[in-house]
Amino acid sequence: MNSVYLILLLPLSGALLLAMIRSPVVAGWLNIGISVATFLASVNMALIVLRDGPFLTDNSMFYIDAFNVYLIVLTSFVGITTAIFSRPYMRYVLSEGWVNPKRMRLYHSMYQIFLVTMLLALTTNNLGILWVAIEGATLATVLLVSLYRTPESVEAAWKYFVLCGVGIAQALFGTVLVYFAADHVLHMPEAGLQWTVLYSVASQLDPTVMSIAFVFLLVGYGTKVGLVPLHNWLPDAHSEGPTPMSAVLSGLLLNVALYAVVRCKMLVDPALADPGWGTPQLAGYLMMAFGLLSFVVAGLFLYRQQDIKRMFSYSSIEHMGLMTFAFGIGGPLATFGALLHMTVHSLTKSAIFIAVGHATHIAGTQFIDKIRGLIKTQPAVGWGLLIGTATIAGFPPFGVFMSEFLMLTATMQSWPWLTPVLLSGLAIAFAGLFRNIHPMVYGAVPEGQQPVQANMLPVALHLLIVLWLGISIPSFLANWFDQATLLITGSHFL
Amino acid sequence: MSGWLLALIQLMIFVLGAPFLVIWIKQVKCRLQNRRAPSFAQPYRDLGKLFRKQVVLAENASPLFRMAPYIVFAATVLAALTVPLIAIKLPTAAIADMLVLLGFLAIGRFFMTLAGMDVGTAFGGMGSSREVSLSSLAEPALLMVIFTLAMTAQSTNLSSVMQYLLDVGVVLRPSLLFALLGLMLVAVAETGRVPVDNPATHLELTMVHEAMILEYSGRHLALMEWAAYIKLMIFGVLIVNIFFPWGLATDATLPALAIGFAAMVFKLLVAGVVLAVAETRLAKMRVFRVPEYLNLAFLLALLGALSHIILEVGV
Amino acid sequence: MNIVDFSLHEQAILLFAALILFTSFALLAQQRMLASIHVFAWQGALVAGATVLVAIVSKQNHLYFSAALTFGLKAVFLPWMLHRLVNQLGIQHHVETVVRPALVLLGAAALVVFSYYVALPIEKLSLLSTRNTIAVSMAVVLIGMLMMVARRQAVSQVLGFMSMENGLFFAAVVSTHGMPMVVELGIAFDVLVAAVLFGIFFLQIRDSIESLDVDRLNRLSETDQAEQTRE
Amino acid sequence: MALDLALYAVLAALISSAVSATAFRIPAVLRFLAFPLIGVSGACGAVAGVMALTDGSVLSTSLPFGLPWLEWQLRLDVLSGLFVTIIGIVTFAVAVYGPGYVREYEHGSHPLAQLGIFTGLFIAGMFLVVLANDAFLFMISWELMSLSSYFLVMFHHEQAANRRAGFLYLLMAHVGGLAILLSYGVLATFGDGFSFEAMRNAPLSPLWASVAFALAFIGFGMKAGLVPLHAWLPEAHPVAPSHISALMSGVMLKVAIYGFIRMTFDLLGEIQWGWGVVALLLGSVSALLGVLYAIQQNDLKRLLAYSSIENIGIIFLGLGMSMIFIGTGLPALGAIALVAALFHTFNHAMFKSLLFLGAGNIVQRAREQNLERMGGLMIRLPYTGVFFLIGCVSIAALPPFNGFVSEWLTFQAALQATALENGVLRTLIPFTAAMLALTGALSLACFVKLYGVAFLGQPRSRRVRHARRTALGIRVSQGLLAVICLLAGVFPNTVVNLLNTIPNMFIGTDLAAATSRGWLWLTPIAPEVASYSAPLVLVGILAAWLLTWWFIHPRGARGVRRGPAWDCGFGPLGPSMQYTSTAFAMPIRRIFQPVWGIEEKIEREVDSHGLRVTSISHQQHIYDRSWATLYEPISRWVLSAARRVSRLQQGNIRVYIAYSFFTLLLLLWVIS
Repeated sequence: MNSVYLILLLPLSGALLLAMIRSPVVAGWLNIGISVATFLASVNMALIVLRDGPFLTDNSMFYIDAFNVYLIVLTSFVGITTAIFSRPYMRYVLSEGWVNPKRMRLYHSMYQIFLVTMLLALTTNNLGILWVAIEGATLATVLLVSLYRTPESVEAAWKYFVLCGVGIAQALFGTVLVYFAADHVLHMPEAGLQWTVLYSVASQLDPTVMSIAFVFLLVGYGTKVGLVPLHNWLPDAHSEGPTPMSAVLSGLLLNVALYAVVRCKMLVDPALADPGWGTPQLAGYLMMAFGLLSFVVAGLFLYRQQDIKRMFSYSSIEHMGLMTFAFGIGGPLATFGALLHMTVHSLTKSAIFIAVGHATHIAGTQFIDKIRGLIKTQPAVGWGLLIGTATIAGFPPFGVFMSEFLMLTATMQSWPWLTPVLLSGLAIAFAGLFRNIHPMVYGAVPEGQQPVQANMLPVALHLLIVLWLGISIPSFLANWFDQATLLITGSHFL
Repeated sequence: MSGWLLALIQLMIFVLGAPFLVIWIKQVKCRLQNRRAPSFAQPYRDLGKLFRKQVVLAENASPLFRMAPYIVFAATVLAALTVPLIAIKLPTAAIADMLVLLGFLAIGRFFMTLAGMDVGTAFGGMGSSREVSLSSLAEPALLMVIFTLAMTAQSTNLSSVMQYLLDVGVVLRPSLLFALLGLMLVAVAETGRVPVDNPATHLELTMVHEAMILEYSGRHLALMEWAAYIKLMIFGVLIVNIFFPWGLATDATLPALAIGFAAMVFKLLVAGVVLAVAETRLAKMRVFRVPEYLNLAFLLALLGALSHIILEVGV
Repeated sequence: MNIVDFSLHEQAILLFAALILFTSFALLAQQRMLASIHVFAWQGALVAGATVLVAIVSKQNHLYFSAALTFGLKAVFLPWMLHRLVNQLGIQHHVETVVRPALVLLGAAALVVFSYYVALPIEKLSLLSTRNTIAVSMAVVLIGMLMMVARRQAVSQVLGFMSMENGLFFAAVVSTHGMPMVVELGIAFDVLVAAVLFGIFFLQIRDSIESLDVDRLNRLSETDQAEQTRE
Repeated sequence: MALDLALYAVLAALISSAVSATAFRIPAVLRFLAFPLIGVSGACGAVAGVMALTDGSVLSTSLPFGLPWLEWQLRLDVLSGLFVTIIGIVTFAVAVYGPGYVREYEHGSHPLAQLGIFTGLFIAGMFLVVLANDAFLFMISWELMSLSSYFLVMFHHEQAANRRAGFLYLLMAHVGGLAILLSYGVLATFGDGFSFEAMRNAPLSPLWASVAFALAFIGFGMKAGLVPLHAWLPEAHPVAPSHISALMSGVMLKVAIYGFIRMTFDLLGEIQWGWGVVALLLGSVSALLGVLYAIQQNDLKRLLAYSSIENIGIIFLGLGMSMIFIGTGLPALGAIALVAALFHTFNHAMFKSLLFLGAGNIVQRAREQNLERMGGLMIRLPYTGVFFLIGCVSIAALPPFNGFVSEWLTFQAALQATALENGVLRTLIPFTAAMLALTGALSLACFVKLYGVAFLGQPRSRRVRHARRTALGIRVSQGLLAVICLLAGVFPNTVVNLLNTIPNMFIGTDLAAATSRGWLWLTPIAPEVASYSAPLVLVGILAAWLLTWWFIHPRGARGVRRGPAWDCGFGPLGPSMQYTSTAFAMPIRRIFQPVWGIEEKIEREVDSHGLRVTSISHQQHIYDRSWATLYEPISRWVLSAARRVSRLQQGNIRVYIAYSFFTLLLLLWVIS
């Protein structure tokens, strides 16, 4: 049981420690070390879950089931790789004088705090704590977005802060309403927000309140997921913050927010199933609408981007939209695909952002028109970026293709007339990505562009895993996905 | 066995008779134009002389240039081999049906045009270019004619087509009328006669066939010319024997063959007269008027095919 | 049914609700910086008061604690901090001109009606009063957002944001007698940190654009003219 | 056994791509390890395919990869067998050709490893596509094929034009892939399951079947290069290294054909003749336009690429006819058309690869890809000259080579149109046959031009004049393909016998009659209806040739005398006096005027008195009309949509809050 606490305490103490340490070099290494420790802890816990199934801590504070366990492992894993990347990268940033050692300390400790909040949000059994954790993630990252103190970064941070604050406040109101609904079913105030309890009584909750609550929750957490039209903070924050931050934001934060939305949906669906209520699918419909809108609009946004990180943040929105859509469809196939997509997307996207970080380092700018001939300058980076983009664009044999394949088929089965929209969306997004990536990686090298000291291990690692998932899903993972599918949709898939 | 022998005899007639057909046409033309005609032996004399003369090759002529005449001649002879001349039952016709016949002619054209480009003179290139351009229109027309026949006779085998037409006797088929007209137009184009081309001229703006063989001399030239004669005769025979199959020997008995031979000679002479008259009446047209002419031919042939489908076998 | 049929404390709660709603209207209308900070302080105090009332009625002791927390945070700390910042930034006498104030107020009124209409179907599982308080708190939340839309001043945006939080607290307290303790603590902590961060950002924004007018934070734009300016 | 061999072929290709990774350090690895492995793969494939074709049994297995509930299903039946054979043969030829070809890159700046890795993946992908027995594996290997070939196209990515070509290629490949995916989606929905077995038994309503067909037609047609979805093909094929162009043009397009046949004849079940009409029309249009565009090209490889479009058109024409016949209940005739199409598929793979390999050799030896600067290569590259000639003869459909047989069969099938009930169809098919005839004649013109300009006459540039030395492997590979062209042409019965198993599997009938009269005679319908004896034709030609030579050729004296060209007595000849490629195609350009978009610019410079023309410059650019009509509008639309969307992100935070605000209100209003 204490494995959970280990997962949370390790990075927390690490954060405090890092806040003390003055030397950026040591901090960089320590950052990696702590992340590794966290990862080991999470793997240990995953093994426990694998051995004797989901469990609830004695004080019923934390609950680990198939749905969040693999997300926890994923989170801590991406934590490591990004830390590995951020060590040389932040040293470069420091040498460029964009930050001073003091802010480096802030960066490192906030990095760990962020991981804590992510893990807390995933592990907790309490909707309130979930809210607190996600708000905490905002607070932890908002200072990092403005780390460089450029006007743009300050502006981006402010927008990030205010928009997410507003959104998250709505989520809190939703939570209050859920609590209110629960209060009338089970008269035990302390347990009123415990997910396990709520899930057990979900079918008795009042549909009206729950539907209102879900609207607030969806708009609230949806802001964090980056659903159009609540997405505006996302590209700004991604493009202006330090690149490792963008990597974890895209790779982890969005996932966790989506996780929250899905958990809420799991509560709302049984409640709305009540015969007195007209549209039992309400939650699904809302999510589908949001998802589809985000998917298409974000795809179109890709075309006119001038900042490479901005572009990839839009691609994140697009994929988040796709997953939201799939979760909205419900149904085992779609859910399975969406769960898989959460994994592969966060792996691929963080890998891409790492490669992008190196690319911007090589070119000394984030402007797409200024980045040229990467493959000739530094083949590793160029190929990393190219393969990563191909992966995220959904080319087999990478895992993204598999998940998109599943989701498309699911759509084909339940909403055939929506598939053309999805497909054209995919095509548009694909063209948008490549017309920008192409000139960056290929072509002749502009003068004065030098290779840099880059560590492509994380990228290779991520892409290899994604490739592996694309060629065959290991059975235990498939089982977890299946369990999660069972939890979410109430029916097995395999 | 007798069949193969017969085939060889027919081939001989083809090869030896072709120059005669040419000179016959020339004679008639001269009569019509009140000119003194060369003697009937003239083409044979020309060929013989050419065969005796030494060959002069351009320095940069490639091996292909020397092979071409033989290939062209061989292909044309094979084509002739598959055309029933005096008797229908022709084993060689089974080897190669009408489509293959076209194929043979195409081989000849292919290598002749290549040879035309080989030395690298402007004339040769021009001739080849025009030849392929025009034939690319003529060939489909010819093919449509063949289609019409094949669909009528339910066979692409030349001798069975003739057999069929002979058996059914006189039937007024619009399709065959169109086909005949089309075939005549195409034949004129393919054999390079007025108004499409003029074998008697060496004016660079007008010549097509002559331009291609401009660089040839001696036996090579002889073979090319001879092949051209044979080609002319093939088309003549096709026209007369398909559309007027009467007199063709259906069995290999001597009298039948004799009749067949006589009929063939007669028909060819008539055809020659018709051609001569036409050539005298018409003037050579500009090269870029020719496509319109060929489109007409194609149109007729297509009409033939369609009218067959619509009017004759309509369900 | 009618207000006279309500028990006393329900009437009191409704009174509080009305007052809180009034304060957020006042916040929306108030254009002078210091004054609006004071209004906000009052709102916080009212929420705390409501909490105490509920605590008395429902005899849940942890509510006293959370009432204290709310009071300390919303009625004392935040106003004080904003006060200090405003002085520091030298905008205490800043008067913000809202575009079409009448229209905005009308909109706010409409929001009240709207949130009443939304909360209407909830009656079957709670007392009328609770339902109405939910409607009121939803209105407060929405008005807070409206304020953030209407105001160009960073400080007033923060006020709007915090008044949303007040609405949330009020809802939590009156409809469900307060959230579990852990959650309350967590939320309070977040609010605290948020407040501090807001302070930091005021300074950063001021450093970067020499003002707190959020309309001038528009470098990150993707419209055509923005691109022209960039090139 | 056969299936195992095929899998070994895949394995060998993968290994070769793996070992090529080391070429970063030692470039020679490619020559001495990677290409031999590819050769092994090709040989295995060819053997496996022939085995599958001969014993006609259906082998299937599954590999422990893929979806958790569906392993990779593989299956080798006669159809796959044919295509495995094609891929195998060409791959083998390429493997023989490769070492000599890449040697020069070893000193160049291009990373050979990239070439090797993706060549291996490309080949493995193609093999897997034809072996796949479930939609998932099919899509994976399909896209693997596209992606790796894209990286190969981008091998010379310095020129912007090549980058553009690569992008276009990848984009269209992806779009096509999505269409295919969707059509499989339809099948999987009704047959619930991605395995082809499930799809075969899918109870499809005719409407949905047509939907699936349309999607598949778009997807596979895009890959195969059907007009108007062909835009990527003439851009991408010439750009790749030549042995890759050979693989792409010779094999990859065939893989698309395979997908189409598998989808239409196998998975979709009941064939509707309406589909046949679509395929027939688009096929004939592609054939005609393809050759018309080909004949106007001056870039050697571009010309070949367009001619690929033409041949694909012919193949689809045959398939369409077969679908019409089958759909109207005449399976026997359908079988003829199908066999004709398959035969042509095989032939095109052979001679197009042969031509591309030859073109590669020319480009490498003469450093010249523009026909206008070539000439006289026949003497300089004799081997390539001969083999290329054979390629031209075959593709121009002259007897007794293979190209002729397939076109002959197609015509024979078309001639049976009178058997159709439906009058419209009966008139339609002769029409398309006429177009096919036109195409044939034009392709003859096209290849006369190609060969005449490139190989005959005098060299038009210095580099071409000094072209020499062809590596052994390059000669051998071309020779191999040339021999296959000849054999397939001279012994069509063997090929037809092998192909017969395919219609047998799909529609239960075949051309038993075709070869009933022994190896000498090919009689598709009946001896008296139509017969063709390729061996005798060959013998006849040789005999006639030799006899003539024997009669004509003078004994002893009077050989030939070499002298300057006569040229009607004009002055000495210069290379610039020859007919150029543009000039050669001019009459056709005038005849078929409006087909091309032509920009022509003629500049005359006259001397000071304005009397004498001192110089004339003539520029002409032929562009593909499909751009202006189809592609540019689409891209314009997308871009304008993107511009409109970007207003969303206009920078003011209050507006953003307003979005969130109104979204909330809207949703609240919606739910209550």
